[in-house]
Amino acid sequence: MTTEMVYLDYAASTPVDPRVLDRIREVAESAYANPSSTHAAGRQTHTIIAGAAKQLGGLLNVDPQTLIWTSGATESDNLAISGTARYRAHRGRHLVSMRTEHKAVTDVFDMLRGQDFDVTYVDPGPDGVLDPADFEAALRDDTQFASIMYVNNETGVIQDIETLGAICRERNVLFHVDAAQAVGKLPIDLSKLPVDLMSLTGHKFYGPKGVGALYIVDRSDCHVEPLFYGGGQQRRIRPGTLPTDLIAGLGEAAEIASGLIEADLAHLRELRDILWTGIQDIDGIRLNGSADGFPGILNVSIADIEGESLLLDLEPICVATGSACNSKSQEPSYVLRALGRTDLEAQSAIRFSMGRPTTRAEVEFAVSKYRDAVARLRGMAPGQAA
Amino acid sequence: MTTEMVYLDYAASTPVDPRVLDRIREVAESAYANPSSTHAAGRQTHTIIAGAAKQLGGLLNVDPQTLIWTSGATESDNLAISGTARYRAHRGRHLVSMRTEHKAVTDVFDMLRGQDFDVTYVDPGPDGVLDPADFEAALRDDTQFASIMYVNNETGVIQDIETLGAICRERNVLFHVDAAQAVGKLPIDLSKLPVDLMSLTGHKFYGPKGVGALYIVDRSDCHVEPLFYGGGQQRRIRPGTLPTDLIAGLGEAAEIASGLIEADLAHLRELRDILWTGIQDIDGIRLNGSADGFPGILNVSIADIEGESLLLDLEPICVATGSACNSKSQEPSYVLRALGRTDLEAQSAIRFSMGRPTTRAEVEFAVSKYRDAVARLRGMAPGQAA
Amino acid sequence: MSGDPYSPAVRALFAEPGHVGDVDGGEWAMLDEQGVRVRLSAVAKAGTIEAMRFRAWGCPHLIAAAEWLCGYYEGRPLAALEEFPRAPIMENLAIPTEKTGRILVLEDTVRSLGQKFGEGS
Amino acid sequence: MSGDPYSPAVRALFAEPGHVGDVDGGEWAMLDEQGVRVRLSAVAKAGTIEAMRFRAWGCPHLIAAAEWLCGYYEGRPLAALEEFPRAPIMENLAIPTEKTGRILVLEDTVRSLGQKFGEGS
Ligand SMILES: Cc1ncc(COP(=O)(O)O)c(C=O)c1O
Ligand SMILES: Cc1ncc(COP(=O)(O)O)c(C=O)c1O
Repeated sequence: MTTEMVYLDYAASTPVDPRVLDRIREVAESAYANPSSTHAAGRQTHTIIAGAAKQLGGLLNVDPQTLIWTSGATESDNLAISGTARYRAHRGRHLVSMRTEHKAVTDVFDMLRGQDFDVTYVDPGPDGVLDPADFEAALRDDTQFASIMYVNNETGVIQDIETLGAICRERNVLFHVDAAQAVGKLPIDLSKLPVDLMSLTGHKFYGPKGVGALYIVDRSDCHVEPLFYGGGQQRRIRPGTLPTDLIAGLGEAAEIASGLIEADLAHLRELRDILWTGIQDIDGIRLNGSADGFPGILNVSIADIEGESLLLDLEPICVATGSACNSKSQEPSYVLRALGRTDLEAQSAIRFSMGRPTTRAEVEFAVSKYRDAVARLRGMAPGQAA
Repeated sequence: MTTEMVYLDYAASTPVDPRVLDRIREVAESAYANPSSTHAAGRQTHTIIAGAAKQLGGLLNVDPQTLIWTSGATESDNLAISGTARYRAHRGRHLVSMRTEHKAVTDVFDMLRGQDFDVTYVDPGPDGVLDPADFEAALRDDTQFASIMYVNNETGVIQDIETLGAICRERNVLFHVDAAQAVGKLPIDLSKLPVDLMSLTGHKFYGPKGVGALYIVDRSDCHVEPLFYGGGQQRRIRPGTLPTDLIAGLGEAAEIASGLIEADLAHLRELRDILWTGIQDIDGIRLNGSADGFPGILNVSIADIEGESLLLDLEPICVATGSACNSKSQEPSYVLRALGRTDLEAQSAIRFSMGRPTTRAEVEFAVSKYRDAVARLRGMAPGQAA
Repeated sequence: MSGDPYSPAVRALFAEPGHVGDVDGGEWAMLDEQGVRVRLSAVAKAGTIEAMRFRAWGCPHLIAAAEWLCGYYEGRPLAALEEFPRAPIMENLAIPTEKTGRILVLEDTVRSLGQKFGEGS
Repeated sequence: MSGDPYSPAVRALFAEPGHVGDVDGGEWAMLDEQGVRVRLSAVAKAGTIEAMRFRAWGCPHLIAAAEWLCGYYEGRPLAALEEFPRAPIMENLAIPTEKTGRILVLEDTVRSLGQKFGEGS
């Protein structure tokens, strides 16, 4: 990227930590054998993968054996949701999720709807937070599975996973959490959290792209049907030659994150304060989400501003409108619509997302660019038609 | 790996070309944005991916738009086979494949059998080559899809893809080819070959692990149902954040291979000759496969030798018994069984597989180790029980 | 396949539009349709457009097109307002086809402005 | 979780077995079962096993166990052949449980050898 670019789109993807890049290269150069092979070279790669599982298990405080490697959170979400729904179809065909989930969750549920599953999407409040009472009210006797995300990718809103999970345990409902935006960023202790399946992806916390994991609790009633077949790798749950170097990189990123979560959070809180303090007095501005969400994300709408022009005027700052995964479509964000925003409000939304490398100067620059852009565009607009 | 190790397991996985590693690192460091983002950083990653598609398209002589990125050949095979079978179920429920396919193919067909598809597995001859007449005889009026591999991963046997594909075109049967062991190693011109879908994976031709592709011919009757859902990436056929760096690495590997295929083949032919000449006079030795297969693979069985002890005695040479993807099971290779080998013959099989970096000295060392091991183990064995 | 949704022309016109504002003592027209809002105003002397200004609320393509249009019409006869230079705009600015609707709003605004001059004369 | 299916003991015994062969003038027993083949032979003097040799066709665990066994029995009384040291073998060589069947073949061969000595004496 050119030097003037200011990257404030860490929720879409993070740069890879240089230590992770070093580890990937080291492993790629020295341990390229297939980890399924029994010869010495294969055993070596096998050991590296076991070590990475230990690192990731350490971050989440779980037995490394409960982790299945995937290509990312999209695959993990699909494996968890359609894999469990199909495996447990005999227990009931009702599933529960939330309107503001990522497409990698809602699109799977929509597909299952076409296969005679019954899906209830609960709505969060206007601040994006799901009320556990609303969640509980959606559960039925034939509910077999629920999926609620940890940190929302557009707004940073944090759901009360502990309470929601406890409700599920009581009702014998399997509980999946899409933690793509939470792992490595918030402290997560899976030995205590009542969560049965959890999705994560490397590229959201300074690890490699193209690798993720699914945690599956070690309990006989929790099992998933595979998404694909072949070879015997990973207990047949997810076959295919394991990418040793990427897995080692993901392990490294997990280990680095383990030691930095509190410091990262403090850093992000400071940056978010600078950002929000710098723009909150602008006429017509509105925070999307709750004030105590994940501090790496600040999403704001603004009255009387057209989003696409705002985005272009903010260059060379790289930010998102709506979800990055969805940003090619011109549709207003369905997540913000679910929070009660109008099309116009949703369309003007900018998601600033900050990360470990973000500096105060970058955020201050973003503040001044945002103020300037709003002023310029408003100055250009005609009055309302009579 | 320790310096004494001699790696002759290139069919299981190859080391990554240093130029590919450089490219991956360069891209990971400079273009980490999400390629779905519309901002400048996202557009830059998007451009890199388009460039890699062009490189891979160049290797196969196809429009880059026909390539879908996946996590590897296992996923590509699944996407091609179950994706097509489900999409075209209305055209007929009969599918054809071969007994000696990789598990990433046969396990998908076996799964489809459980979903009311009818699968015929044709058998090759004792040299592993499928007779096109046998293939044609297996096709029925309700056959909608067939899948035949290019180069067999255990024996190196090459199928006559052109003839088989032409038969499929005539009969309006979609034709998928698992080319995991062929791409980057044999000249392939998809603008001429009558192939509708082709699977490939980076780590078999000096590219990265964890990334592969599926070629889907641009014709209205050829379409696949996705394996998973979410986001709008890759025309919804395969969603998930694209791993820009891995894709760039795969593109680089394709470009490097484009210029080296003939030289690589000549090199491998020389090595295979040294190997086969060096051991073919051993009492009871038998070639598994055909003499004119892919020269990077030589698979031999030997009478009166127990395979596991042979493998250990060959250390520090890293070779495979049966398929690497299957090598944790003690089952005799189903591929060799399909070629008519007895359990004992299959169990003694060693697959030597050589690659671009393999030297004559390594192969000569393998010859002497193999001869010594056979002599020592035979010397240890008791006579037949009376 | 650079992926950049904006042509260099759109970027330049959007970044530094020289024709934002209103003219004094001429005619103006405004439309609010298809999620965009455009106001054009112009003064003419002896049947020639002397100055044209715009105000716009909309995407960069619309703003760039409005800016381009003002420069295009200045110095042309009023009669030119009856012929909207759609093809030159679409081509010179490389407007993607999905944005055609917004350019049509601009066209309607120009026509409306032309009518105002017609009525006034 | 090193993934190495062979303990250091198995590797060492398999690589350099000192007891391969046959003894002259003693007793021998051979079994061909479960896909392995073992032949044990031994000479005894005054009720003590003086030398024991093996021949084997099978996996490294079997070969290593046979080698270990010969060393174990040399110097022990013939009566020891009635008590197969299964636990020490499984532990010292870290034999995986799925290979137990092959070790049992070895056990049967030892028992058969003991009977030969019993018949002979
Ligand atoms: C909450 C959430 N879930 C799932 C995903 C999908 O992750 P990936 O692109 O790694 O498959 C993302 C990011 O894209 C996300 O933010
Ligand atoms: C012929 C063949 N098909 C498919 C595969 C699966 O490839 P991957 O492990 O990259 O998913 C392999 C190798 O493992 C193979 O040799």
